[in-house]
Amino acid sequence: MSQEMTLDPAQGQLDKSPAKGAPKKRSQWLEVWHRLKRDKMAMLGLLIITLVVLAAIFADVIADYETVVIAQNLSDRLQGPSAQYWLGTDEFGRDIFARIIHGTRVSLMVGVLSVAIAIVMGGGLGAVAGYYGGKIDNVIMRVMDIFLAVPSILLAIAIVSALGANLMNLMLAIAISSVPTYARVVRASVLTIRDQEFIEAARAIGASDLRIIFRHIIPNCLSPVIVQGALGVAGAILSTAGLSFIGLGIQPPEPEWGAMLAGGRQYLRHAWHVTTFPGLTIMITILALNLLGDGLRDALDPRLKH
Amino acid sequence: MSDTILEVRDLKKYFPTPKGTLHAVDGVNFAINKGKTLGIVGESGCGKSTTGRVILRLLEATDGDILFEGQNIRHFNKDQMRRLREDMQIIFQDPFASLNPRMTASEIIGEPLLIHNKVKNKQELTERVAELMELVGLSPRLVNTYPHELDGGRRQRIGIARALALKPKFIICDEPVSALDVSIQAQILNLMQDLQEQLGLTYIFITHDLSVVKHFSDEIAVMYLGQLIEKAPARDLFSNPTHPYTRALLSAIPSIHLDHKMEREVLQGEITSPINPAPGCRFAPRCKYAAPECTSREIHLNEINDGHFVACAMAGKG
Amino acid sequence: MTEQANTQDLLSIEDLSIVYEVDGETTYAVNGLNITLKRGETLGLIGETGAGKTTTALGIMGLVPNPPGRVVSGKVVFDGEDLLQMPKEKMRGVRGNRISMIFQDPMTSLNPVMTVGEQIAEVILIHEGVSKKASFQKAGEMLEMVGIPAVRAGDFPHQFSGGMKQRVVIAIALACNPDLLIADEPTTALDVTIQAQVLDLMKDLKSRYNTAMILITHDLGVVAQVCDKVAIMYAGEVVESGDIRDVYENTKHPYTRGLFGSIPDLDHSVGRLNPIKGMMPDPTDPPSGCKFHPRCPDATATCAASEPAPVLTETGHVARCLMLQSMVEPTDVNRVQG
Amino acid sequence: MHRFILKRLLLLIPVLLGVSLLVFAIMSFTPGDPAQLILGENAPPEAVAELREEMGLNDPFLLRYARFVGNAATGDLGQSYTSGRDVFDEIFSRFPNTLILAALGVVIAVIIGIPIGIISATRQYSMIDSGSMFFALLGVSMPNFWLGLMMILLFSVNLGWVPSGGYSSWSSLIMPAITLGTGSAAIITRMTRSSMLEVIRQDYIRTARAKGVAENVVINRHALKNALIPVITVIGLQFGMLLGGAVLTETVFSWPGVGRMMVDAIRQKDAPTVLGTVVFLATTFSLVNLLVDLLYGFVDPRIKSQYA
Amino acid sequence: GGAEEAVKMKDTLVVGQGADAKTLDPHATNDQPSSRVAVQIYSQLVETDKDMNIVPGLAESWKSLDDRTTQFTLRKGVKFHNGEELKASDVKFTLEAMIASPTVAHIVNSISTVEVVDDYTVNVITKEPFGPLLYHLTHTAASILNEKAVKAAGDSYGQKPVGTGPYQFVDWAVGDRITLKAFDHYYGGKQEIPNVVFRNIPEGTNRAIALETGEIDIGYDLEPIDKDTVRSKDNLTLVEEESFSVAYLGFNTKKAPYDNVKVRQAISYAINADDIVEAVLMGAGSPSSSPIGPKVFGFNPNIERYQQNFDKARELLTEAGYADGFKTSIWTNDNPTRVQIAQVLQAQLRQVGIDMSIEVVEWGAFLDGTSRGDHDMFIMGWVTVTGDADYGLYALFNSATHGGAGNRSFYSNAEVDQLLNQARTSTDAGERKELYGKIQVILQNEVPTFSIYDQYQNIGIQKNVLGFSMAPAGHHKIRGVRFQG
Ligand SMILES: Nc1ncnc2c1ncn2[C@@H]1O[C@H](COP(=O)(O)OP(=O)(O)OP(=O)(O)O)[C@@H](O)[C@H]1O
Ligand SMILES: Nc1ncnc2c1ncn2[C@@H]1O[C@H](COP(=O)(O)OP(=O)(O)OP(=O)(O)O)[C@@H](O)[C@H]1O
Ligand SMILES: [Mg+2]
Ligand SMILES: [Mg+2]
Repeated sequence: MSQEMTLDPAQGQLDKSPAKGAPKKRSQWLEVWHRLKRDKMAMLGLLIITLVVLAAIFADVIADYETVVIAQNLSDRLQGPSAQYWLGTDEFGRDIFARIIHGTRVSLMVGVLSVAIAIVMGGGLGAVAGYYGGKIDNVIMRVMDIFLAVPSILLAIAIVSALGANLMNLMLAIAISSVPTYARVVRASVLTIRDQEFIEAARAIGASDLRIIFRHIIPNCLSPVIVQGALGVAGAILSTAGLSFIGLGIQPPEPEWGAMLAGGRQYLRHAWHVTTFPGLTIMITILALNLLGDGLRDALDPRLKH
Repeated sequence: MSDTILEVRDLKKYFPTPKGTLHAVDGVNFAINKGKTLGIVGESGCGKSTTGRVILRLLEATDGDILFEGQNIRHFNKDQMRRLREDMQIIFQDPFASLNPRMTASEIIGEPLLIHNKVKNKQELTERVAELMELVGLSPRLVNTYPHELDGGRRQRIGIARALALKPKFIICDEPVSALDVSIQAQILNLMQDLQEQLGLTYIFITHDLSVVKHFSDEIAVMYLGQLIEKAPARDLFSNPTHPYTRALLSAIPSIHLDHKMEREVLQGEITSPINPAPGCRFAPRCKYAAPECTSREIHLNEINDGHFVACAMAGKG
Repeated sequence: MTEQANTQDLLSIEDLSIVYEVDGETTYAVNGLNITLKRGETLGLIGETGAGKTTTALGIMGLVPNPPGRVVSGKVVFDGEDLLQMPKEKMRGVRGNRISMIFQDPMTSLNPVMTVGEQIAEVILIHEGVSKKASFQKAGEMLEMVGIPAVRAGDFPHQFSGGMKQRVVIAIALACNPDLLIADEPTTALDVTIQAQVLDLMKDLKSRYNTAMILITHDLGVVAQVCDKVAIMYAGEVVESGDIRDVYENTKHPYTRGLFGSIPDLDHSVGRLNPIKGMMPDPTDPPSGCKFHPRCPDATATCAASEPAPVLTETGHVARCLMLQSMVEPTDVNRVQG
Repeated sequence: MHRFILKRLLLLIPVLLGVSLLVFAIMSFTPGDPAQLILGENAPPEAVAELREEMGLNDPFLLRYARFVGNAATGDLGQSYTSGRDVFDEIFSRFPNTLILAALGVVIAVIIGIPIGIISATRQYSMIDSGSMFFALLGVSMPNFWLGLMMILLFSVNLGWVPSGGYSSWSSLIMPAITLGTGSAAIITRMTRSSMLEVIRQDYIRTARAKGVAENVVINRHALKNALIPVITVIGLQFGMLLGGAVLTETVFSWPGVGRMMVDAIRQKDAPTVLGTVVFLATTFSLVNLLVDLLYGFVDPRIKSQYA
Repeated sequence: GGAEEAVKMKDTLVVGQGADAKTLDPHATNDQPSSRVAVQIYSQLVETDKDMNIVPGLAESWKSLDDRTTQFTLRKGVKFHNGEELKASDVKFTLEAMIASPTVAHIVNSISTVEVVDDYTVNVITKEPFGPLLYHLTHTAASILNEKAVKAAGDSYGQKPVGTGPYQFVDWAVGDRITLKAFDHYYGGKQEIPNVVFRNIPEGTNRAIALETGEIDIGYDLEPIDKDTVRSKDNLTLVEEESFSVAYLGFNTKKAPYDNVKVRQAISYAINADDIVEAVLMGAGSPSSSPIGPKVFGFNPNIERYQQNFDKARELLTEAGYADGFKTSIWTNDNPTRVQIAQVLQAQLRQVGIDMSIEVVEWGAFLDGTSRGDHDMFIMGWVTVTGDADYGLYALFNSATHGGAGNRSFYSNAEVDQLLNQARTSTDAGERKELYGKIQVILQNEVPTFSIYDQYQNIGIQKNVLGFSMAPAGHHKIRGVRFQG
C-alpha cells in the first residue's frame, strides 16, 4: 500500500541515538572479548600464554638448537642457576633455560594439535550424533562410552605403547583419549541448539542439512568447545608430561617439559633445579590456560554477565 | 473452491514417547481461502504448533493429506519441497530463539535468497535485503547488527523479512506476538496486516490470545488436545460460542472493561495428557454437560450454522 | 491531615530510586517512585518489560540483589516503619510473614528438591513459632485452601502441573496471613483458563483475609478485573495512578492512552490498532525531560527540556505530564492518593 | 528402579565387549610376541614357535577374541604372561588398595572442594573468591607426580612424618591420597562454585529469601542440595578416574594398585593382564557411574521419578 | 632393660628392590627380582663363594666319573619347607624339569641324563664334555625343587614355592611385598632374623628415601645419583661392587652399514665410555673391554679399550664409504639408564656425522624386533649369572644362536664358533681360560657388540645390618645376616 504504511513505526527519535543498537558490526566475539578484557585473572592468563607463544616463535633467536639445546656438555652437569646458566644445567650439562624455551614449541604443538585433532574428530562425531539423533546417535555415543569407560590416561598409555612413542603418536593418543569429551560437549550443545527455532527456521527456508550443521549449528556450539579446548590444551600438556614421566612421552634429545621433569626426578634431592624449573613452567602455563579458560567460560556465558 | 489455497484433511501427528503414543494432532480438517487469515487458538500443548509444523513438513505427518494449491504435498520429494518453501513460510513465536545469534540481520534475511539462488551477485543481494528491510520497517543502518543487540520487536521484523524474502503466498504465524510487549505487539500486528493487504498473503495465525486472534482473523479454529472442536468466522465464534470449551475459554479472558462482569465458566482442572487419549470427546472429563454418549463414539465437526462448525455431541440439544 | 493519611496507609513508598550498576553502566530501574496502599486494597502495577515493576517489588521486600542493585534514595514505610532502615534480622521477620511475594514463574519458584509440604511448612515454622508437626499440619490446610488435596503435601514440585505449582506458591505466600501480598505477574506463564482459576482464588483469599495486594502485570484486563487502584509505570516512574475506574475511564497520560490503543478490544472491533511508536528507552541512558517524550504523539519542545511533576487531574487521579501541568497545579502526591 | 538398574547393567555388556575388542586388537596387532615374552630372552626359537601354536596365537584374530570372551564370561581372564598368575586373582588382590586410595582421595577432595566452592560462590568477586579459585586452579595446574615428589621430599625425607611409599599402614595412605585429592579438589571446587552460582540465581532461592529464611539456611538447605546435583556427577567421574587413572601417583608412591598393574602389564605386553585390568576398570568405572546416577535419584526427585 | 630391649628388637629385615618378583618357580623365569627372592627359599647343589670358587651346597661332595659324568653326593637329612626330605629323585626331577622348560633350558641343555644311584647319590651326564657345568648348577634356576610339592601345586607353584633354603615363603601381596620367615629345619641352622620382607619400590628415588627413613634395611639398585647421599648418612653403608653385568651397544651385523667392520670400529672410536660412566652412572661402573666382566671366569684382562678418537673414527668411516656419515637409529627399552646412554651416544656419534635417532621400544616389542633383526643398533645388558665365560659368550656370539636365542647382533664368525665349542667341551680350566682370552681379542677387534661398561652393584644397607655378603651375580643370600645389638 502506501509508503507511509511500511514506514517503521518503531523508528522513533530514539533510534537515532547511538546508544544500544549501534550500527557498527560488533559481533558476539567482540562482546566476549570486551567482557574478557575486564577479567583481570583471564588477562593475566592471556599475557602468560602470549609470552609462551612468543618464546616458542623466537626460540631459535634465544638459543640455538644444535649447539645449546641438544648438545651435551658433560663437564657442566647438574650445575645450579648461575649467570651463565640462568636456570642451571641438566644431567647432560645442557642449559635448562634454553631447553625450557625450546620446550614450549613441543608442548604447545602437542597441546594445540592434539586438542585440534580431538575437536575435529570429537566435534564432528558429536555434531552428527546430536543433529541426526536416533540410531546414529546411539551408535556413536555407545562407541564413545567405550572410550570413556577406559580412563583417558590409560587409553593414552595403551595407544602410545601400541603405536610407539613419538611426537605424532603422542598427539594422536592424547587426541583420541579426549575425543569422547568433545563429542559429548558438542553433542550436548547441538542437542540444545537443534531444537531451537532458528534451526527450524533454516529448514523452513529450505536449507540443506549440511548448511544447517555448518552455518547454524556449529557456530553456535563453539563456545563450550572453546572453553573446553583451552582447558584441553592444558590437559594435553599435563598428559604429555605424565606420559613422559613413565617413559612414554617425547623422545630425547627433544626438549619437552614433562620429559625434562621426568628425566630430572632422580636428581630431585641433589639438583633441585632440574625438576623445579620445568615443573614450575608446566604449572604456570597450565595455570594460565586455566585462568583463560575460566575467563572465557564466564565471558561466553551471558548469564554470568555481572 | 478455486480460491482455496490450503486444505488439510484428517491430519494426524503422533509422537512415540516412553509413556505411550502422544496424539499431538489427531484428525484435523480445515481449508483456507487465498488472502484470508485462519486463527488457531487453544491452550498450551493442544497441538497448534505441531499442526503448523506438519503443514510445512518440518515434521512428517503420521497420516492425512495436505493440499496446497490442489497438490498433495505430503508426497513431495526433496526438490519439490525446496520449490514449495518459496510459497509457504513460517514466522516463529520467540524472536530470541528463532534468529541465529551468530548471524547479522542482513545475513539472516539474505539466507533464503542465497539458498534458492534468487540473486546473481552480492550487490543484488544487498539490494534485495535492503528492500526487504524497508518493507518490514527496519532502518537500513541495522544491516550489520546482531540479533542480541536488538529489541524483540525489531527481531520479529527480521523474522518476518526472512519469511517474506522468497515472496511466499502463505505464511504460518506461530504466536508471532505473544513474546512481545503490548505496544510492540500492536506495531507488529499492524505490520502483518499491512503486508497481507499489500502482498495478498494468506495466514494461519496461531495464538492463545483470544483478543488478538479475534482482531486478526477471518476465521477461527479452536483446538483441544489435538483436535479441532469448533471453527467459525471470527465474529460468529465470539458472538455465539457453542462448544463448552470455547465458552469457557472466552469467559476466561479478563476484559479491560470494568463493567464487563464476567459470567465465568471456570473450568476445573487442567488440560489433560495427550498420551493415549480415551475415545470420544477429549473435553468430556472437564465438561459439566458431559453425557455418556460423549465418550461412546468419536465426535466430528458438525456445521450448525453457516460456516460455523462444532464438535460436540450436545450441541443444539440445549 | 497528612499525619492521619500516613497512619492509615499500610504501605507508603516515597521517592524510591533503585539503580543497577553493571560494568560501569548505571541502569536507572526505579526513579523517584511514589505509591501508597491501604489495608485490603489491591493495586495493579502495570508496565512494559523493563519498566521497573519487579525492581519495585524487590525494593519493598528488601531483596534487591546487591551487587549490582542499590537503593539510592527513598523510604518504604510499612505500617509506620521504614523497611529500608530496618535491621536485617528484623526485616527477615517481616518477609514472608507480614509481606509476602509471589514470583512470576511458578515453574521455577519452587525448590525442586523439597516437597511442597516442606516448602509451605518452612515459612510457618520460621514465623509462627510452632512445632514442626504443627507447621506441617498447617501446610496441609493451606494446600486444601488453594484447592489441592492435603495428601499431596509429600509430593515434589515436578509432580504438579503449572497451575498447581502456582497455587502452591500462593499457599506459601498466604501461609502466615500477611498484611501485604506482592504478586509479580502471577499468571503470565499460565493458560487463560488456568489464569482465571488462579485469579479467582487470589481474589477470594484476599478478601477473606483482608490482605492488601500489589498485583504486577502488563495485562490491562487482569487489572480491570482484580484491582481497586492502578499505577502505570514507564521507565522507572509512575506516569499515571489512581482509582482504577478513574484511570481507565479518564485516561490522561499519553502513554496510558497508547497502551489502551495497543490492545485489541474484544467488544469493539477496530480495523487497525493504534500503538505507541518506538520502544522503551535505554534504561542506562534515559531521555531528558519527560521520559516518554520521544514516543509521545503530543510531545513539544518543552517535553524534552523539563521533567513533569505529578499532577492531580480534575477527576482525582495523578498523572505526570507537562500537558496537564499547564492546566492543573502540581500537588502533593501523598495527600491526593488518600 | 530395578528395571532401570537392570537396563543399565545390560547396557554395560556392549560397552565391555567394545572395550575388550579395542584392547584385544591393540594388543594383537602391535609388535611383540607373547610366546617370546613368556619364555624370556634366551628361549630357543623352536620352543617359541611351539608355544605360539599351543597358545593358539596362530589362530585367526576373531577366533582368539571369541575365545577370550568365552573364558571371560565364566570369570576366567587367563593367566599373566609374565607371572603366570591368574589375572582375576591378581586384580582382586590389588583392587582393595586402589579402592581405598581412590576413596580417600575423593573424600579429601570433597572435604576441601565443596566448602571452598560454596564460600567462593557466596562471596563472588571477593578476595576470598579470587583467592580460593586461584588455589583451586593451582591444584589442577600442578603435575600430580611433581606434587607427590615434593611431598615425599618434605614429609618423608625432611620431616620423617610418614612413609615415603608402599602400603604398610594407614599413614602410608596420607600422601598419595592428598596428592590424588588436590587435583580432584580443584575440579570439585570449580564445579561447586559454578553450580552454586547458577543455583543462587534461581527463582526458588529468591522465594526462600522472600519467605524470610535466614541466609545461611538459604545456602545450606535450599541452594546446596540443588547445587550438589551436578557436583555429584563430577565426584563420581573423579572417583572412577582415580580408580584406574591414578597411575602416576601409584608410581610415585610405589602403590600396589590396579592402575599401576595395568601400566606395567602394558609395558610388558602382558596381554591377559592388560585386557583383564582394562575390562575390570571399565566395569568399575561404569558401575560407579551407575551408582552416581542412582544417587541422583536420592538428591533429585525429578530424576527419581524417571527411574520408576 | 636389656631383656625388654631384646624383645623389642627388630625381627624383620626389609629389602627394597625395583620390581616385584614375577614368579617364585625358578624354572619359569630368569629375572633378577625373582631370583633375589628365590635364592632365599631354595638351595642349589653347589654354590659359589664371593671369589667365585665352587663350594658345596646341597651336594656335600662331587667327583668326575669320566669327562661327561659328574657324581654328586647329597647331604643327608635336608628338609624341604613342606617337611619332605631331600632325595636324589628330587634332583633328577628338578634337572629334567629344567631341561623341559624353554625359559631356563639353555642353562642346562648340555645335560643329557640324570641318574639316581641311591637316595643320596646322583649322576649328571652331559652330552659332551662340558667345562662350566658346576657354574651352571649354581644358577638360581638350578635350585632343587621338591617333586611332590611341584606336582601338588600344579600351575600355581610359582606362588607357593617350596625349597630347602633358609627362609620359607609366607605371603605375597602382589605388586607390593613378599614375606618370608626363617625355616626351622634349614640344614645350615635356623636364621637369626625371623622374618624377611621383599618390597617392590619401583622408583629409585623412593628406594633411597626409604633407606634414609629406615623403612627398608637393604636397598638394591640405588640410582647412581643417590650413592653420595647414602655414603654420607651415618646410619647407612654403601656397598659398591663389580657385578657380572655388562651394558653393551649391539650392531645388527646383517644390515648395512654394520655389516662393515670398519663402521663398527669407527663407532667404537667415536664413543667415550668414561663420559657415559661418569654422566649416566655417576661413576657406578667402569668402562669395559669385554662382553664379560672382570669377575667372570675366563675374563681376559689384557684387552685394550677403544679410546675416543674422532679423527680415527672419521677415517674409518671414510674408508668404509661413509665420509659424510649416515642416518641410523638405536633401539632401547624404556629403562631410564639405557635411554640416557642412548642420549650420550647420540651426542657423541653426532660428532662424526652419524645422525642417530633414539627409539624407545617397549620390552616385548624390543625382544621380538631384535630377535627378528628389525633393528639397526640396540642397547642391552648381559649378566653372566653363572660367573663362567661360557654363559656370557656362547649365546651372544655363536652363529647358531642368532636372534631370540641370544645373538641379537647376528654375528657369525667360524673361528669364534669353533673356539666357543672347544672352550665349552674342555674340562681343563687353564685351557678354557686361554680359549676365552682369544675369543675376547677377536670380539674386541670385530666389535659385533661394543661393551660399554661393567656395572657396579649399588646397594645401600643400614649400618645395623651385619653379615651381608656380596655376590657378583646380584642376588644375595641373606643367610647369616643379623641385626646389630
Ligand atoms: N518433538 C516432539 N516429541 C514429542 N512430543 C512432542 C514433540 N513436539 C510436541 N510434542 C507434544 O505434542 C503436544 C502438542 O505440542 P504443540 O507444541 O503443538 O502445542 P502448542 O499448542 O503449540 O502449545 P504452546 O501453546 O505451548 O506452543 C504437546 O503435548 C507436546 O508436548
Ligand atoms: N539483576 C539486575 N542486574 C542489572 N540490571 C537489572 C537487574 N534486574 C533488573 N535490571 C534492569 O532494571 C530494569 C528494570 O527491571 P525490572 O525487572 O524491574 O523490570 P520489570 O518491569 O519487572 O520487567 P518485566 O516485565 O520484564 O518483568 C531493566 O532495565 C532491567 O534490565
Ligand atoms: Mg506452540
Ligand atoms: Mg519483572
